[in-house]
Amino acid sequence: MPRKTTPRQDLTRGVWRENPVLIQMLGLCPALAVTNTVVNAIAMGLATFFVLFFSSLLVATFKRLIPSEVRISAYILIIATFVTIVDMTLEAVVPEIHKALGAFIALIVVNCIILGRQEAFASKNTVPRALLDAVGTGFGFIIALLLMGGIREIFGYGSFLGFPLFGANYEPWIIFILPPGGFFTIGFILLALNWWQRRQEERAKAAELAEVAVGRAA
Amino acid sequence: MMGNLLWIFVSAMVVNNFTLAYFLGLCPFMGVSGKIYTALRMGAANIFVLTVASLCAWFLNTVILPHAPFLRLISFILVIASAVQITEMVIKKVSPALFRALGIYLPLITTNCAILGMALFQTNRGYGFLEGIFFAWGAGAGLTLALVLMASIRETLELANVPEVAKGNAIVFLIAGMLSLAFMGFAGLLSS
Amino acid sequence: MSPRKLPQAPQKGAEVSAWRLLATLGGAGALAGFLLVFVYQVTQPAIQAYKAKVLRESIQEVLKGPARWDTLYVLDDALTPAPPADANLATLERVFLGYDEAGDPMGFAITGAEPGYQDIIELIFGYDAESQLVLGMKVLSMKETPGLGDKIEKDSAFVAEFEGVSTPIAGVKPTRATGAANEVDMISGATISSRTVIAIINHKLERLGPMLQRYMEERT
Amino acid sequence: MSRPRFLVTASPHLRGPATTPTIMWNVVGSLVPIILAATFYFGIGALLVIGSATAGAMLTEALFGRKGSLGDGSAAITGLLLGLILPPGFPLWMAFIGGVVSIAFGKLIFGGLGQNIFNPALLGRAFLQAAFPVAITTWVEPRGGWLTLPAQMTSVPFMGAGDVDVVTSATPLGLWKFERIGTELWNLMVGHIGGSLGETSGLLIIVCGGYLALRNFLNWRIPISIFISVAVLSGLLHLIDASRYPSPLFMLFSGGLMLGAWFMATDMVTSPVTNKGCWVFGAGVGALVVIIRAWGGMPEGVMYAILLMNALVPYINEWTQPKVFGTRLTEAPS
Amino acid sequence: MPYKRTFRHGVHPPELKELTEKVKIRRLPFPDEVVLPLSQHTGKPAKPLVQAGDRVERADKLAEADGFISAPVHASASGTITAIDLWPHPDGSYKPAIRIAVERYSPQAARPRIIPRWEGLTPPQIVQAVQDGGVVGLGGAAFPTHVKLAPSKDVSIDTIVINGCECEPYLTTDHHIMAEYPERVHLGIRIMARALGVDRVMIGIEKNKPDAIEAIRATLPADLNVTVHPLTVKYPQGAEKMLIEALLKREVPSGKLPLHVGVVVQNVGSCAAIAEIFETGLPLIERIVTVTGRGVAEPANLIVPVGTKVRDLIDACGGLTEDAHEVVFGGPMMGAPQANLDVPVLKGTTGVIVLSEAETRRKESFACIRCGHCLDACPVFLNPQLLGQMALAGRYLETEDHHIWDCMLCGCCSYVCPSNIPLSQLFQVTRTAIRRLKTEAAA
Repeated sequence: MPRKTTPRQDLTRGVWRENPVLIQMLGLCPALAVTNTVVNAIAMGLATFFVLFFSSLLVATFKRLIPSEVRISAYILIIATFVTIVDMTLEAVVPEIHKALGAFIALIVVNCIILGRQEAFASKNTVPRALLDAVGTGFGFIIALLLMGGIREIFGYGSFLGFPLFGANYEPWIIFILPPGGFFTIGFILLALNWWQRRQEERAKAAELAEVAVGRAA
Repeated sequence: MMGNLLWIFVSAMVVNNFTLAYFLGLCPFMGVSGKIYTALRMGAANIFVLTVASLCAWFLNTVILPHAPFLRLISFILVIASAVQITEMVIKKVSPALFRALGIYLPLITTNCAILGMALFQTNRGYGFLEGIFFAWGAGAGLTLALVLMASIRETLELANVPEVAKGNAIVFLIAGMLSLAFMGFAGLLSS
Repeated sequence: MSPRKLPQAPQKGAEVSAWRLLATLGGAGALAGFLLVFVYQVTQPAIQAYKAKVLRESIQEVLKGPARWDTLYVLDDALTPAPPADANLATLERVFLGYDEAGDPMGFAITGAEPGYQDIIELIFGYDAESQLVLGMKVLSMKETPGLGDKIEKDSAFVAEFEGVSTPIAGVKPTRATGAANEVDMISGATISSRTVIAIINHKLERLGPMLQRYMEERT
Repeated sequence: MSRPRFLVTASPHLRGPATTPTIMWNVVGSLVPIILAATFYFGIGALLVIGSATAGAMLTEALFGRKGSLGDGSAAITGLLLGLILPPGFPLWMAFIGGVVSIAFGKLIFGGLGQNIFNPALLGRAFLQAAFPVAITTWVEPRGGWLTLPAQMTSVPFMGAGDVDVVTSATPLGLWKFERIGTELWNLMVGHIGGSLGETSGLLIIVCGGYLALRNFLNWRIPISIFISVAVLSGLLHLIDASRYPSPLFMLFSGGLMLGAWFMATDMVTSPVTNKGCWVFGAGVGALVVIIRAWGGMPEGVMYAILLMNALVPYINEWTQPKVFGTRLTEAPS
Repeated sequence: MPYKRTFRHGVHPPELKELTEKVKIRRLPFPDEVVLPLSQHTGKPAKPLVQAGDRVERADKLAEADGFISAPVHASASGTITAIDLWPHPDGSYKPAIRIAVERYSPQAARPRIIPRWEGLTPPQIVQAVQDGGVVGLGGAAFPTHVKLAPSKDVSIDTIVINGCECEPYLTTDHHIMAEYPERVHLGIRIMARALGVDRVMIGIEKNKPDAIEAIRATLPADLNVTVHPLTVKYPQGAEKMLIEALLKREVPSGKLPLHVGVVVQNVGSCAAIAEIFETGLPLIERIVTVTGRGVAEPANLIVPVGTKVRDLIDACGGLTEDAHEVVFGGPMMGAPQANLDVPVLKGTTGVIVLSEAETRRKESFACIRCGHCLDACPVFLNPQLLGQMALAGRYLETEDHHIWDCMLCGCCSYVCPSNIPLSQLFQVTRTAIRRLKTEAAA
């Protein structure tokens, strides 16, 4: 059974608290492979967003028509169609970015985020809620990619969105735009998240203790 | 020719390792790399599916797709998935032991980005039949290598006192980065 | 939309007829096919135009602005402008012969690819079969180390070295250059990448050189 | 009772003489002659590079390591070794970053001393190699006096040197790989060559490493099996095509092989625990060195060879578990 | 000899035997009280036959063996039993013990008894006599000796190995038995050979006891096939399995006993004790103990009645020095530390070592640096490094797959560990934990 959530939660859930990449560890392949510049990250994020949005729309609309025996095949068919559309559109409109992203656009098909949202949410919820969820998850994905792309471009090129930040003499840390840098960056982000989360927990604990102490004193 | 095939194999295996340089097949890499035993099996299943996928992709590329390139993605996905399904059934009949060893991994792998990625790269590079097979084997060997290395490291780390903040996925990613760094040593292998 | 009216998950147990399964997938497939063909039709011209533009620009660059060019196909160790109808054009190796305003041939533009430091380096170069000089070189795609190997594309000094260098090319360290006509200074720290560029050109010419020469001779 | 309390501890009540700090500080001590040699060949700049790498390593250990872990000397070793495998004239801030990365991600992230998988110094070097490929492959020719510092060495942190005109030299391996120019063996042995700070004098390294081996502070099987493996493999290649593959002696004494074999591969934490495993490990390192040097993109491969074998160590340990007494073949009673 | 007589691995701790090496055995005066725990041997404790208030003569049987793997306990001095209650035991616990207030000015003579002529006894009779004499392994393990002399019918014994290695540092007990009473050792051998029906006897002695080797060689009986084998000085040369490997190149299978490779191993002290039964008719009521260490004023080799308190031993050796810090029963490698000077000397107590503060100063413990020294030291070829890490991680049951039960707790790994990880202690803890986990699982 779907959880009882408000539409607001549907929208915001995927953005941070259940961020598909950073928390759920889904869609790692594009998150690491094409985030060496912010532009690539945004392009990939938008492409995925598009596919997720329309797939959710279709799946939620036709959910009653799709028998459960063939639902996965049907989802994949729908997703693959939109991915191909995105692929061709990007190639026609922004060929440079298409070249940079390469086969990874086509690989959106197997991005677990999209299939996962169809299976877990869109196929069980109304169209508007499915769309809210898709928007939230899609934004979460874009945010994660931006975070990765931002860190990697700032260190690796000394620029953001192509604008140099530190002057011409900056010594770029090329490792950040190489594959190891991808792994390191997400590792750093997870380290930071862990650290932050533990600090929150400790604070909550301290607050609770303080409350108890006050209660006793009273 | 042989030199070329060797380069394709070595390049896919170590120089441009699917997992450590292309980030393909990360889900099993993160998920199934806890134990050496499972990692080995997962790797073997990967090699198998990659070979099937390479054959399918080659077949589709030569027979159907020149006429309808826009169907590439859809047909790749569907045909590879069905081919794996069929071979799975055949294996089940022919060798139940092999099925038990690899069976549970096959459905997991079919929709893995490494498989589709391999098929797409093979297409983009215009590999022929043999080249495709060698590419698939190289990719599979590379995936297995990465999986197995990761698994043995993780087994060792179970006895180490990794700091709390690094536990879980963070340390796995950092180690993957270190492996990726070490694999950079293979850069330029066998080139000119 | 009231939250009470929760949609039902697809019912289990009730046997769904095979026809319905097929119809569903067939319907989805038809819809997908329709969408795809439509988008394909819309985008294809732009994609083709871009590809042609890239090719045109690179030929322009390596042949120093030819007025027009012919596409020649390599077939049975010879160049031919018109391969037989049953040949698969997509798989045939091509070279381009550029002409100047006056209609005189300026040289061939030839593409080649070989593994470099990280991955395959693909480039196009201009070549004058008569003088056996390289006219220019342009890297089409590569994944070499940023800041080091990617100088083969981005370092204009290195690219300029290929203008008018005689073949076969020899790569040398700048400190050991002797000034010979076939010398190209390699990028320090990116020896493998530089070497691959040189190797691609040399290997291509080793094989195609005689054909090109023969073609030019036969033409006159 | 004359003494009310006696110490009660578990047996054994005697302990061997070697302690971890003894081992570590002995390694540090044995590195001193090599550091002095580097200073002799490359000037005061060598000391500065090694010093800033060590400072980065020790500072990180002091800040984030367990309390008192600075005293075990392992951070000092990492820093010194990292410094020794950097090129002379390497920007100091980069060397410092390398030290930080070595300790933070080479060691502390795994839980500190004894837990890491990869040799921290080599990991730091590999990081620097990937991050600053140009700076780390610039082998500055020591010129001017003993006290002169190359300009890019003192560049502002996070900034490149700009267009500083440096006279670069080539390493023997680079000369061979890219130009097929050999180097005289004697020069290789005494260290009269270009290269990283600590890779100069092969003979000196053998002496310093040999001292540690004699005191059982390193497992001699590792360097020996590396030498055997490199000599055999490169010897075979040399026999096949002497114009393409250099002689085994050249292979042994060039680049970081000596330093790597004696001081990096033998890092106790990241090498196998079993003696059989050490043989396998060394042979693997040797084979990878030859493969990378002969067919790889880089002239030198010792660092990557060791790192790759480090990754295999958990496996090697598992394969080469000692066979427990009483499970081997037993002679039947007559 | 081309074959180097030793085993593989092991360690070379400082021998430290010079303190008592040259000191002749002397007899300790009877103390005021002796305490005889009922459990002085491996196996079931003995059952007391006496009550508080009873008067006993020296060598009277106080408690009888409870089953086959058990040994009786005899009075080591004449006097009055004051109590049978709990008393500090050298293993650290309190165990039932018979306390005798020793009579002053008593002649301490045993009751007259018939001394059996061993030549006329059948092997089972010899075994019975040995059990009645309360003889246990005097090398430390205190395994009832007669059990070894009566192997089951399905194994065939072809060699008796006499253990004169005394590989533990400091101890010189066996050394002096061999050097001062070689004939007695030979008589013991003769009796055992008869009991077992075996004619090949090999005596293994570490090379650092040349006078013992000389004495034993000089008295070799001509009619027996007894050979003396000087062995490389290495710890734990005196461990049964290691000794068999060194002498016979046979390997005792994992989880099996020397019997299974056709060998019976006896300590030289046990040989002498057996001989004494048939020489004087006295059971095992006194033994030779090395009291030594930097914490003792005048280290000595003493003949002491079993049950003498450590305090009396130390007093007889001039008392403790200023920096005495740790009292250990047995050798420093495997011995048990004592918190209390009232613990009695048992039949299996080979020595009392008082270590000085400098020797025992615990060094700081560091993380394992995987140096592998412990693997090189372990005489049974375990991987103490891995076992230690597993134990520290609390993964006790997994250690069974890595042969934790083959560990002899010889302490070699702890000795060499540069990081001072208490490996053998960890293994002891692990075994206890495994036993507990298994009992819990069974319950």
